[in-house]
Amino acid sequence: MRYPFPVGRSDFIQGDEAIARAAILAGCRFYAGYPITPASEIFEAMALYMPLVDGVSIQMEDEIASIAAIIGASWAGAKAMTATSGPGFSLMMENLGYAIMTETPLVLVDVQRGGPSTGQPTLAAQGDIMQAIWGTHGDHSLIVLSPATVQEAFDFTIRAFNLAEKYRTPVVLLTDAEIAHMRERVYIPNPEEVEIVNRKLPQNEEEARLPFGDPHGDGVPPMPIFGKGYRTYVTGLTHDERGRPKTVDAEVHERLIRRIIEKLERNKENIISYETYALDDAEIAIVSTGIVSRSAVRAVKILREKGVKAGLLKLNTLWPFDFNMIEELAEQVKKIYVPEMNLGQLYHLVKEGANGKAEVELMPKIGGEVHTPMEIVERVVG
Amino acid sequence: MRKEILFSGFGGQGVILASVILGRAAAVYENLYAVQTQTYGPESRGGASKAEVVISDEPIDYPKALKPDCAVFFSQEAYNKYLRTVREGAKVIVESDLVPHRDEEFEKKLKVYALPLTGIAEETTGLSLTMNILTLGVLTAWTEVVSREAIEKAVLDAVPKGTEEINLRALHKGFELGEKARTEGL
Amino acid sequence: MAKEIYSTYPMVKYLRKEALPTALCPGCGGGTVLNAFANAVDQLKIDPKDLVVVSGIGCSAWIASPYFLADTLHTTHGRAIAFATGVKAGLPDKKVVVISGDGDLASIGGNHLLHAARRNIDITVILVNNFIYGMTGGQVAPTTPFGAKTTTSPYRNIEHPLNISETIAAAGASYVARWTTAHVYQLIESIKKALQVKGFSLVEVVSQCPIQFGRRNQMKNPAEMLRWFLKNSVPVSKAKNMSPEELEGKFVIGEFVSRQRPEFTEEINKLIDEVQENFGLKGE
Amino acid sequence: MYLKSAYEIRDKYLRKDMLPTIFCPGCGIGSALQYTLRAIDDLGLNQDEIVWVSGIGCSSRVPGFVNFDGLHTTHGRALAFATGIKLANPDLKIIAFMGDGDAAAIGGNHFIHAIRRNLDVTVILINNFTYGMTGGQVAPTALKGLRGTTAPYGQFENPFDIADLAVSAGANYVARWSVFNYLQGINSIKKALSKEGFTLVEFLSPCPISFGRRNRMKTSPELLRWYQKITVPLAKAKNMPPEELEGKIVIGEFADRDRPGLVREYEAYKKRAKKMMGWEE
Repeated sequence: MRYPFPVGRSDFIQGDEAIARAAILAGCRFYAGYPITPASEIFEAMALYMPLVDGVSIQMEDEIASIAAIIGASWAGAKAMTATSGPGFSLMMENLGYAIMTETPLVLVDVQRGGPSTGQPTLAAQGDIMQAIWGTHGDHSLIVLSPATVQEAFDFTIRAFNLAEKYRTPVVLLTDAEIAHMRERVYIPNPEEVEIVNRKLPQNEEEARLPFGDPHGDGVPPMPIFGKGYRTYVTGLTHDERGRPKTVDAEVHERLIRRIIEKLERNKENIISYETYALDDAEIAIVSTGIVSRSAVRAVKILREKGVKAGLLKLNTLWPFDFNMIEELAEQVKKIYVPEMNLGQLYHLVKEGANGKAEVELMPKIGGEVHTPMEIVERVVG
Repeated sequence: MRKEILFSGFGGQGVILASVILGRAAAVYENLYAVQTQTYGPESRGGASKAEVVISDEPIDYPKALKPDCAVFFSQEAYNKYLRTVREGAKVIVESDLVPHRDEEFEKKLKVYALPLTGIAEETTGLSLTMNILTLGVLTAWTEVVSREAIEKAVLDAVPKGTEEINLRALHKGFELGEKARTEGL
Repeated sequence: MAKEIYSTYPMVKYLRKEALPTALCPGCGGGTVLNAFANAVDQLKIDPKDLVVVSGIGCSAWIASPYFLADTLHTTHGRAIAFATGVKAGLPDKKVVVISGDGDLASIGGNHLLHAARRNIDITVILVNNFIYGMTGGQVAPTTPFGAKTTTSPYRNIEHPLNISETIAAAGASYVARWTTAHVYQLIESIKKALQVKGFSLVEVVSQCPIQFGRRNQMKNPAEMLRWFLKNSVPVSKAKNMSPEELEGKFVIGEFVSRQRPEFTEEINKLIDEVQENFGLKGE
Repeated sequence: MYLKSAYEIRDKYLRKDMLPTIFCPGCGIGSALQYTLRAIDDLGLNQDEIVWVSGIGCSSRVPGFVNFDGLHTTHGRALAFATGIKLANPDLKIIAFMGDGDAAAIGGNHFIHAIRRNLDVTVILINNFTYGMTGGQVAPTALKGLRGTTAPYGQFENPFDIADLAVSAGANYVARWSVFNYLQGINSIKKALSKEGFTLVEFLSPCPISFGRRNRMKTSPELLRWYQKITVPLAKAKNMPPEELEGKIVIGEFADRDRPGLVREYEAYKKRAKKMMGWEE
């Protein structure tokens, strides 16, 4: 297999470009998109690479059609991705729900910019956290990843595909305008170094007959993709294990929705990822995600120099969310600070997790600039 | 080792490209960590333009410049806006023809190398556009933030096919000027 | 220099001076469209207070907004016509004009364009077709000519462009015309007609984007693009006798339809009257 | 033409465990479905290589009843999903079964853009002038004066002519019949399924419950008689002035052409990309 970019060495590229290359290495062979700042560079890279690796890159008439097309492609057997920013992300909510309901593996990249509405197209924000987790209607669960560096944008994209395939679920990669356009050293691995997970396919007729069942007891049914003679019927209506619509049966609805939520919930430990810095003996904790974490690390270093026992918890996944871990942290420290580029979203999750065991304080910042380390430091030392 | 380099000027001078080449030299050819970020003015052409490169031998946390160790000013507007953000003792390169009004008081705290870079580029290659590459040469030889081999390779990666020779000429002229500054202890 | 131009340009009275200069790139066709629109308004002696200008997202959405000194509603991507429908229904006496681009009105907003034409609601749409997404950096549009290069069709476009004027004429509009920025006088006349016609009117303006489109398609300067328009323009009357192959890559210019059809706001008000009459609510 | 018995078609192609269908007595969807299945049967197409796609509405429930791969999607979006399936696996044949509200109102944009791209798909469009499933609201196809729950005093908007729109947007094959024209219907579907690119067969289809009842046509036969009254064959319509055609619906074959389909264009595109990058001669 020939790749349209150098592999097995480091490169100096933008976050958007890193996501495109990672997708190709993860096995993505279908991309549908619509132009939007600051996510267009992902699409442009895909447009350049896809035909060369015998994949498809197509520009749809809007974001609604883009996510629809990748769901179709996923059922036709392809690993598929789309990327957008706030306004397009809002348009995708309808079919994101469809992908959750039909348990369709796909990767959706949302490069966050200032909102609501058209807002600040070129500037970074973290205002889509709640939408990524709760944006589509109805009870549901999905996976949300949040990188802080270009290398993480690359690594998490590969992980996003693997998690999508493993758990038959849409995965949202929540990045932002800052990471999108920042150039950074990234190691692009050789294809053989990349761990690839492929979706479970039915092993026999019985499994194929139950595309929404739980034959392996792990909550994740094998996926009988189209064209293999399984004659699978897929619907966004509430459906039984065979996929037959059962729209007024409370028991079927509850069984289906609970399984979709629980297949992620019970695999939480394998999905949730975080990093800590100087947290072991910390009395002050900072909890952050994405680009802000980089300011937070620096702030912790400065605080430690000043004799303040500060530590950082950097969340790489935003959903599923480990509320227990936050509670344990709250028992250890006196106070938790949550710096984020919005007026309080992650803060609410952290506060719920802390469960009153420690004070939780929001450090909001909006307008497009990342918090500087000193802004965080000054807030902590007063 | 954390080094912060600021490039600034107006759109069309190749400010961003220069910063990308420097970052690339560090990240790809020196195996260092490097981050490049940029901000544009509101207009896509001719507006103010600023780029930052952070280079380090360990993973880089905060990706923006806190107090630049080195700065390049290609316009009066950029000079006025960003000069006072650099740290004391910073090495500063100024395009002297484009920055006629200087803050002599503040410059006393810095090491300033002011040159008519555009004119020198024009003289060297016949193309004033090569000014950004020439400046990279000055910067590399003066500060030794990356090696000359690394910056040379990164320049060759970045410039359009067919312009390699002319750009290398600009770069080498820059090395010469930077070398002079270094040996003179500027 | 800009100040001098403002002081001598007669149409400046229709512009928000504090917002100038416009954010459009040098050589953009958007200025021509703004100028044509201002001239049409001027010649018809329309009081700008009687105008509401609505736009979506993209470079062309910035042609009138915020520069044109009337009520201006700058909306979400693709939805300008849906917003305009509400404005017109609420203010049937005002002239409601949508000025936006091809990607905005015919790609993401294609459905609203179709349905407004079907309803034949009395709004005027000036659709600036530059074959490209200019603002986001030159991606392929549903209007991009077959074979043209863009950032998302780097190996040349394989899709066929949507003939917007022809499609909207079929959908039921009262007035449809297409010109290029090289046909300024005809363009002004068509905008005037469109503003006067009762019902949905569309004026499609083929316009140059030298930066995002021209540069990638061997036409770096705006004049080259205007020459390309002139060389390939074919009047509607002549195009009728040409085969699809002969029309490949041509710009058919002129009026496609100009007709009287029942108009939405009139029909809805008629219906309201009838219903009130029926229920004995009239005059209460 | 010899017609197989309806039972034979039913047993071969329908999912028995899903029957009976949800369709009301007198609904025309069953007829259009039968014509489609007969066309598939006549052409001898492989049941395992066809995917049925649909959106939301009565007609969109069809993929649930037929024993094929099927994707029942969101309202209006079926053709966007179909784009992904077809391009990701070009060996699959796609049939999109859609209603008028689904295809022409909320999905109108996907519809014209799929046509413009010449996506390889056959659309069977059930036009019953109404939203049957949600209780009889007016659709953008409703002729002036027709009633619906959201136009209790009669539709005041102008209607869409879907077939006409598809022709101007560039479809390879476009035909319209009423479900009463069964032979023409089957033949048109066969033609549509045999061509590359975008093909459309529109059926005027009775909805006595949600539509007929509100328009003084309580039964299906009444609706069929009305269709006969308002439909005009294309050959005849050509010589009629617009005034006479007011309130009429033209039936027949409106387009039959052979522009290359999206799949073929994309295959050529991939080759060109590799050539431009020097990967292939």
